Amino acid sequence: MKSLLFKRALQDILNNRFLNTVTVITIALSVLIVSSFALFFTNANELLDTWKKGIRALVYLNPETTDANRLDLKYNIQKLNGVSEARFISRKEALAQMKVQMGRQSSLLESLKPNPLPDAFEVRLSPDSQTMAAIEKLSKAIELLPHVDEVEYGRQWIGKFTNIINMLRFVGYAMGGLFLVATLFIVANTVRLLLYSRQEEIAIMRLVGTTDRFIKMPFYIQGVILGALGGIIGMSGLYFAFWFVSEKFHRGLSAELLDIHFLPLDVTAGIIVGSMIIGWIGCYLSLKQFLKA
Amino acid sequence: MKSLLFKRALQDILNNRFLNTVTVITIALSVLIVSSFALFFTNANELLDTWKKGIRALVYLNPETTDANRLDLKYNIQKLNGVSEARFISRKEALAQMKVQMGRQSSLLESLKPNPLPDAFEVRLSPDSQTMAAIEKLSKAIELLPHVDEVEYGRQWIGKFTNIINMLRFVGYAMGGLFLVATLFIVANTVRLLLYSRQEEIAIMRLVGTTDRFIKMPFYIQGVILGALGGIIGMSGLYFAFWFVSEKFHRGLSAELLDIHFLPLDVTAGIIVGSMIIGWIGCYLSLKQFLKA
Amino acid sequence: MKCHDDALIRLFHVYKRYGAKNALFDISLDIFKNEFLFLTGPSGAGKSTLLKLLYLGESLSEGQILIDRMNLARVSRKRAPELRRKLGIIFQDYKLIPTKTVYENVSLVLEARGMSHKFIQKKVHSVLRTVGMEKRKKSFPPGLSGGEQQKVAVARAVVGEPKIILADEPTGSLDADSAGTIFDLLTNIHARGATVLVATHDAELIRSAKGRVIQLKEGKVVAE
Amino acid sequence: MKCHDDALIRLFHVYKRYGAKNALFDISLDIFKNEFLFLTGPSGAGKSTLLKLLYLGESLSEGQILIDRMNLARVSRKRAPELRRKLGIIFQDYKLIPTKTVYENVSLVLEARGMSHKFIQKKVHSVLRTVGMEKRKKSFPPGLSGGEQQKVAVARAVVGEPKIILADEPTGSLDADSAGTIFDLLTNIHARGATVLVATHDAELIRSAKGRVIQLKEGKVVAE
Ligand SMILES: Nc1ncnc2c1ncn2[C@@H]1O[C@H](COP(=O)(O)OP(=O)(O)OP(=O)(O)O)[C@@H](O)[C@H]1O
Ligand SMILES: Nc1ncnc2c1ncn2[C@@H]1O[C@H](COP(=O)(O)OP(=O)(O)OP(=O)(O)O)[C@@H](O)[C@H]1O
Ligand SMILES: [Mg+2]
Ligand SMILES: [Mg+2]
Repeated sequence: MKSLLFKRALQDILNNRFLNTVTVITIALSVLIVSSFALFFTNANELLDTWKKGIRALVYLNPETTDANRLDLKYNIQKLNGVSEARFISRKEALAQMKVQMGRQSSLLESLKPNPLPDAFEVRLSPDSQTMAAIEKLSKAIELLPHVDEVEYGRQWIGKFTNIINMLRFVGYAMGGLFLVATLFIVANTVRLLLYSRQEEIAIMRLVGTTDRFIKMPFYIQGVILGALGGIIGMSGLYFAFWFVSEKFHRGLSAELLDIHFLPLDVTAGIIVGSMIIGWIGCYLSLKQFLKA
Repeated sequence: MKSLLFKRALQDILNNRFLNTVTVITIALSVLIVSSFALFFTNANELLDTWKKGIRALVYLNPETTDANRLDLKYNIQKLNGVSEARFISRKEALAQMKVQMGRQSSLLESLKPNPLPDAFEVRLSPDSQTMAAIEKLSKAIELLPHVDEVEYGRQWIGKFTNIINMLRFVGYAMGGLFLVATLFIVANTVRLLLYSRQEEIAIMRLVGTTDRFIKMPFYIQGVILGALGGIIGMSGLYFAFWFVSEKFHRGLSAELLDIHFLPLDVTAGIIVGSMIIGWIGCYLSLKQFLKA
Repeated sequence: MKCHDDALIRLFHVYKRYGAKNALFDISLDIFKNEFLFLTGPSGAGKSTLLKLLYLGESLSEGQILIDRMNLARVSRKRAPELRRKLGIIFQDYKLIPTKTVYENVSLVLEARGMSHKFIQKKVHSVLRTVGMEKRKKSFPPGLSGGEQQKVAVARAVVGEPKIILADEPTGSLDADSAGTIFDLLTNIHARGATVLVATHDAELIRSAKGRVIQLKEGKVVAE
Repeated sequence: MKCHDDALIRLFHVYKRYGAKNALFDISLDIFKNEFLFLTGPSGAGKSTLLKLLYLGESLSEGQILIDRMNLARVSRKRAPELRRKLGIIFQDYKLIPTKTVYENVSLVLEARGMSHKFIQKKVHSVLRTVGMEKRKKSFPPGLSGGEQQKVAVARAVVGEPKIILADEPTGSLDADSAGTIFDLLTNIHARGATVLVATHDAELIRSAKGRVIQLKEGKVVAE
């Protein structure tokens, strides 16, 4: 019985080859749109994360701080909400870093014999606190701790940068959501249009006494098959495009700076399953409409 | 005759309300996908351009350079291919800039009485030469000029950065192209499916002796009307979404840093006209298929 | 004597309106088990409409219809398949599925009842042979002549051995010989216990057969 | 005496094959101007197929057909509309457009010929009145009875006052009265100079009318 249903569904697809091809192409293209955007967005998000990790506060210590005080302070800072890490940077390390940063002009630091820099903690924020407001609040809290001289965090720059990143991310989610909803509609609509051409057939089947279940099953199977085909073709297309782009840029990109990945296997599988579900939903909506009367 | 055709087309749309609504929604969503990506991409491109403007080379001058030499040198640099601007930065200005950049740590520059920095030119590149290869070649050329001590341009960083930007741009064009082609197909396919439900009607009309032209015209008009409706609805949706996003982020963004715009009016109009053309093409393809026999 | 309780199909004051038009007007009728009933009348009299009401192809506007103790005015639409399986319907416009072969069109009825593959095959072939369409079992309906389509429609109606046959103009597209074959088939089924209701305006057909004749005109019963 | 040059429609050794099946086999036939010709034969004899060849609904497999000096075996498909405007066709399955009203179905033929709006209105109403369907002009075909649909199909075929009428079973769904009306209409058009070709298996219709009768069987002419 099961295999008969499956056979009926496949036969049906073959009998309506043209329309089914058109439908599979539409589904594949929709999957391609959504998944290519998802691919872009996950990779871009990683990039943004890397950049955002650069947001930090420097906590300059009082020159009189003892080693014991320093450990206390580190403990106290790390206890604060929103802090992910507090790394000690000795004044020696700070000067060395600065020299590296200054490049050619570093020669002018050579002459400084008594190192004028203070010891410091570099405080990094936990991912969910990388906002202007959080860093401000945190700085205030740290400033109140003993042995802290000053807290520096590039107020303006961070504000703008996090705002841009947040906006990019918001726009990304918004566009992703939009694309998803749009293609869901498109696929469901396409399946509806497809079934529209079968309306007469459905009406006749009902008139000769078949149950709705008997009518629906092959269509559902077809919807799921079409969804699966569309999903697989779409994801294959994406993989091919991804492969092409990453080949093209392979030479120029150092692995650490921007390491692009394809969508993980579970997401890929999820998209294909999703596409099958949409095929099913498209059938469901059409059939509901036709079988209402 | 013209108005009769138009009336026939409108009547037809009303007679097939459900399918036409489905089609218009599909077109609108497709337009929304393409245009929202275009909107994102043009704005992101502007942002990338702003960042890319930061690519520059510093040309350090020989301490013995006279004012006259300096003018000569400036002239020579600006003559070079790919240079958009060469700005003189005196050693005094350089030190001041450095202090600003160093923030809190600038105090350690206070003590430097004889300013150890050299005079320099900041050389910016014209937009089409912002590649690693161009800046390398240019630096070599500038190094050969008289009175030049050294040219610095953050070799590594620029290489990676331009590569990323180029990749982002390439991916953007690729995705835009993909979305465009995909939605063209989707819209054309949807119109084909729509007309599929009219196949019988077309066959009958042909049998009673109507010319193909007489059959086609109302469909073309319908295709264009559906395309126009879809385009207008899609662009309105985009405008609404844009308005929502930019309202939401208005406070946080300083105008200079990231000035987001809607698509220009001519592009908007172009997209709507494009959508009408696709409606027409969808009809063309379907009708060609039906009228072949 | 037949009493009311023997009636397989009962219509009480049935009305069917399309907008302002009365397609059926106050029809009361009892059809008994194993009856052979003709429904006749000019074009537009309401013959097809009456049949449509019986198979729930349309819902009635007023009145009651009982078929085999099922009250069609009250029954939920969900039970339509249950009702329709008791019926074999020959539609005036055949209603064959154009994308399925002759064989598939006929076998569909049995498949939907969950019959075994083997039984279906045997039964469908035998019915197609009876109507003279066995050779065309792999054809699609658009590739058949009008009469051939009608034969297939008859085959589909009788293949499930229904208790009730509703035949709307079952020989309209057939020459005298073929019509005779089809009519013999209906008579045969009647002899095996089925109730047969034939809507037709073929006076000759009615004359040659014995059976009750109901004459409709403009939605009313004008003669019995 | 009629000579060959008078023939409006000429068939020379026409074959039509569907796969291995010969739907028409070596048909030669001259149909003269203003003739009233019956095509008869059992179901599947090839009557509809012959008409289909004449209106380019199918292309012939072998042989030649000349209609009004147009050679159908050679003519490009693009000229089909030109040919079909000379014809008024009543299809066996009516072929009405289900999404257009009765009025629109009929007026379509005239609109396609670029007639004036006013003329169309007058003409369509008068034809619908003749076939008795004027009151139903705003109905859609699925809301009509079988006979009513056939009347509309007849109206559409004659509204353009064609030189040649091809009628495939034009009274198959009609009661005797309506059939008489339709047949009178065809006779009338014939009297006004048209050539009429009627495919039917209604022996009575043929008997009551005078005209040449061609009898087909299994694709061959068996009697004339
Ligand atoms: N869906 C509908 N909408 C409006 N009117 C309808 C509808 N169906 C049928 N009618 C009208 O109801 C009347 C009866 O139709 P019905 O089909 O029952 O006639 P009939 O007796 O079967 O005629 P025929 O012999 O021509 O088939 C006709 O006038 C028809 O136009
Ligand atoms: N498209 C087709 N493909 C295959 N066979 C066909 C096709 N059209 C017609 N035939 C076959 O050709 C033969 C003649 O068909 P035709 O429709 O001409 O018969 P007819 O004389 O009109 O019969 P009826 O009186 O039943 O309408 C039939 O056996 C039919 O099955
Ligand atoms: Mg009827
Ligand atoms: Mg025929």
